[in-house]
Amino acid sequence: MPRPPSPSIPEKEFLYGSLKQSLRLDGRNPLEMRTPTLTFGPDLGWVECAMGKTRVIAQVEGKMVKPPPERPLEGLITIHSELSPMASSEYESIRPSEEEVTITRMLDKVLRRSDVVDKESLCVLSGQRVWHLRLTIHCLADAGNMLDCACLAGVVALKHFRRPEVEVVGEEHDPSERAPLPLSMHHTPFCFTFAYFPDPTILPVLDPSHLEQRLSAGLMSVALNAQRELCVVQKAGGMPLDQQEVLRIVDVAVGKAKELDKLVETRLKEDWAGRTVEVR
Amino acid sequence: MVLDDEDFAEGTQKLTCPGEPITSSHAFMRGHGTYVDNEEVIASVAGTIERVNKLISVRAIRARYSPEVGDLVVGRITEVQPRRWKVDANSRQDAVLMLSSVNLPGGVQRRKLESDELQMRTFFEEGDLLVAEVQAFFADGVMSLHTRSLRYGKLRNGQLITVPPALIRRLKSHFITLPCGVDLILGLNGYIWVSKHLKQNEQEGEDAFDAEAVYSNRNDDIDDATRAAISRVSNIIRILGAHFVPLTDTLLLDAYEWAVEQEGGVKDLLNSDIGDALVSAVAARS
Amino acid sequence: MTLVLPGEQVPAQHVNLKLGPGLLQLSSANGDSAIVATRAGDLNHSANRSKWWIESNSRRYVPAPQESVIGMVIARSGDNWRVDIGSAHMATLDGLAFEGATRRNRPNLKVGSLLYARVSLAHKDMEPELECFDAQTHKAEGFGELKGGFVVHCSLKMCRLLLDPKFFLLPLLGARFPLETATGLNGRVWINAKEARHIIAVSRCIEAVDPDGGSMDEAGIKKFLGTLDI
Amino acid sequence: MSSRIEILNDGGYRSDGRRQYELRSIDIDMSPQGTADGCAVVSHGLTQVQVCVFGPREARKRAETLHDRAVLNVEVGVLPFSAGERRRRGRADRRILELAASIKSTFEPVIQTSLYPRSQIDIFVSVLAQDGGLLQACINATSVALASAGIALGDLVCAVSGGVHGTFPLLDLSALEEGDLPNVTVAITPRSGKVTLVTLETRLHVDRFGEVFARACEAGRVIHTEMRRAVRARTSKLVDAMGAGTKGTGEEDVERDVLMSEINDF
Repeated sequence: MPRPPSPSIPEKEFLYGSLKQSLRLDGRNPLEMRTPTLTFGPDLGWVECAMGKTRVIAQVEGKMVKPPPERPLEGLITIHSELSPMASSEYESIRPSEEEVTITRMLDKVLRRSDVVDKESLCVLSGQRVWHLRLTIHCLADAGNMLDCACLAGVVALKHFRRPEVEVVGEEHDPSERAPLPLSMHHTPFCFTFAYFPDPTILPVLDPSHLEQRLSAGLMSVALNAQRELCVVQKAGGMPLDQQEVLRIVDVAVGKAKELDKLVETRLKEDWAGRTVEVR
Repeated sequence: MVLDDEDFAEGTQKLTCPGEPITSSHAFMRGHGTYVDNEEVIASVAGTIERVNKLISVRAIRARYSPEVGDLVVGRITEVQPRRWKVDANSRQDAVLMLSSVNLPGGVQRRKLESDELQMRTFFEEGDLLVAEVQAFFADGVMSLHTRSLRYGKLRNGQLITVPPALIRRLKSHFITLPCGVDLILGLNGYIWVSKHLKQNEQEGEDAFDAEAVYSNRNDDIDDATRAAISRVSNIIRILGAHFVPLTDTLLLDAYEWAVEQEGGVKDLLNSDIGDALVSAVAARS
Repeated sequence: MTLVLPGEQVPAQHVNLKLGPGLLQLSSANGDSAIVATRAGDLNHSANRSKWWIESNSRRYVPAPQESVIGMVIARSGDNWRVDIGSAHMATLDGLAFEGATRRNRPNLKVGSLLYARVSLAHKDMEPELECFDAQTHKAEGFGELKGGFVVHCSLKMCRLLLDPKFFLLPLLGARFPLETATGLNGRVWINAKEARHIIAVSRCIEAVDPDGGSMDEAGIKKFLGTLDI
Repeated sequence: MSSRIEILNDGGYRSDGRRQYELRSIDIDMSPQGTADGCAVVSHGLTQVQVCVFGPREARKRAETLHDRAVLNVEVGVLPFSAGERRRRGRADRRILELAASIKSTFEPVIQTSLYPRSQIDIFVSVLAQDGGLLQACINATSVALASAGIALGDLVCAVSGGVHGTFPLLDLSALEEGDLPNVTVAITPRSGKVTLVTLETRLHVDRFGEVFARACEAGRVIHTEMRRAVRARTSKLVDAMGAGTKGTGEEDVERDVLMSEINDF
């Protein structure tokens, strides 16, 4: 199957023309992101995140395993991301495309390598039993900016997840009568992607739509938490930017992270309030 | 950097490097190897600055061959396509040799038939080497070759040496015969064909041209002395190429004489000290 | 109007029966034939019950002869253009199928140009072919390159609605500001207006009204237009 | 990870004796390798990367050619014995693919690809030895190799890595420091001073980031001086070699001039 053709000349010219007047095709301001919709599933740790027509499902599950001998005190986290041709015909099932590699690597950096979850708290019995968390991120539809949506889904799923509290009795472990525990998390990173365009007079836009992404001259992603700590900054090539511009984008992301953090916390609280967790 | 006329005084060559501003774009025009940004002419390749009146260009010291109409090139067939061959000629894109631009058996002026299209591989097939002239350019910049001369066509009885294209200057003739019984074809694309000498009448063919010989895939008998001479010339070219010395007929002759004087074996030439000695010797001789 | 599902038998009988999209005649060994639906949708027939078709909505365009479409030039191959019309295969457009085109004087289309064209040949075993003029009169009839403006992608049903002169959307928008549109039956609508914000407004309205998206009604659109800056 | 080695001691020296902003020694070798059109071996201290550039040449896959510019193809290979621990990385390793993708998108806007329509430029990167600063070495080596292949570039691209120890920014990290510190790699185009690449992979406070980022941008200019010197030295060596060869063949030149003027007369 051939890759979908690149946008036509009138589409390209119109997009650049309207961005010059700070107009976006979906009526947003340049630095406004689509408000994410979070839907929680019946199970803890199941989240669907939608930003416009971009949709991602994230799910966390945990099981007990024996830790590898070199790290007897730490739990394990693995991320499985599925980016199939289902999300967009730009993704091929056989060979991972460059976008796919970027997205999976970024998910790994934002959600795993930035120490989101306290791995030591996942240890049940040193050298014998630790929790192995498996985060599956399934991209359903790509209408632009899949990365931010996937990161948000992943981090919210981790926050939503509760692991059973277990007691170790001799060799055996069994779920005790206590309520499941939330994961102990160091911080909550959010990812923000900015697209910039060949014409330097066009200011970068936050959360690019599919067309904007296709016509952009490069992307810059900033992942950070509400405590002003950067986790990942990624601008791999693309059009050169001024130094001040880079720092300005980071500043914008700082503000956005605070807003997004509030939104996520409210949604999680609402969901938790409406949920009765069975205690066996 | 601001250029003055003195900067282009005789004998000095100004070097530049990608991204270096050369001069103002108001006073000068940009040529190859430069671009204009922020009212400045800026070099985009590493090489020497050249100026013709108000035109500033940078000649890259090492680059792929950029063809011009009338250039003689040596190339290798990479693909047989409908009514055309694709030829690798060390350029940005493969060259095209149209079936209508080659001489076919049975008279030079013969019309091309459908049967010719079907047996294109009997003339040239993938991997064959040929010498041709750049005829024209297509709209997309691909060069089109022709072999409509008795001197052009398929190559045999020798070997191919590759040097940077910048080392081949435009000469009066690119077909050189060395007295040691070796023919040289200096393709302007940096491909050099070193082969056994063919006598004049053989080369020109009898009045009608002999298709058997022109499209033959078999080498003639080559005696050991000629083989040694071919190898020696090839090694000399390799050394000169590695030392980035431009090739001319006189230079090659000098070098060959020097190599014979040394009385070493053919392969000894490839020792680096002998190679260095050769280069300094030819430089001194001329 | 009845809703049918794929595989359902349709009571279509007429001496001069004509089947439209979504219907298929199956004949069995004993000579009987049955008309079966191949798509889900509303079953329609003409007043004299001779023509039957199913109205449904989809996004993938299947070319049919004489339909106007909006295509994008993908490549040039010899004298022809290869044009993407959103169907399974690329369409071919003869370089001479334009008003006033001759061997010497061909339209100057670039890769990426948009075209308003008509499907001149659509056969399941062949690549579709397009033309940019009326083959009899050799007049452009409004076909040709579309310059400027913007293209909205919508569902096929939305395109058919937009082509219905009684449909509310375009007159409603046209009353607010002057605009120009070309609707292709392949789910693409080209719009042009003087100002970028007007084009954006039209594009957002089409998305909002699309039965495959917001399916907003006239009252909703009026309210929506009020919130837009036009 | 706890380290017994002090990253920055009280005297202001790093574990390998460098100062805070001191870069490791840079070595750029542009001598030709095999049949490549352009070649460079760049070392930053003990990190060594070789890059070979082929092209612009006929595209291998016709379906992927672009009608208006050249296609870039970057392949990265890491030698199994390049790091302390022998480890074989397959070509499909995500880290390697990401590295290749970063190199490709860094050079795509810098190479004037529109000059070479329908062609392909192949960049083969092999990592010979790693001691930190892998991305920076790959980018610098590619930059020089492209220049030596005579491919038109808007500018050279210069990359430097940096890190933060406590509140002190450090530049050009070695593998030891990279393991312990949040690190940033920045690539700039020195003429415009603009940034083409920034990556940060570990947690770092926003305020600290700004400082190390600015330092790294400055250091990029230092790298640029070195790169320019190497490219110029190579160019002048080749120009001299060509001059030496033509000295004796003055006759040829004269004849050629006559020929040229004849042509001009037409």
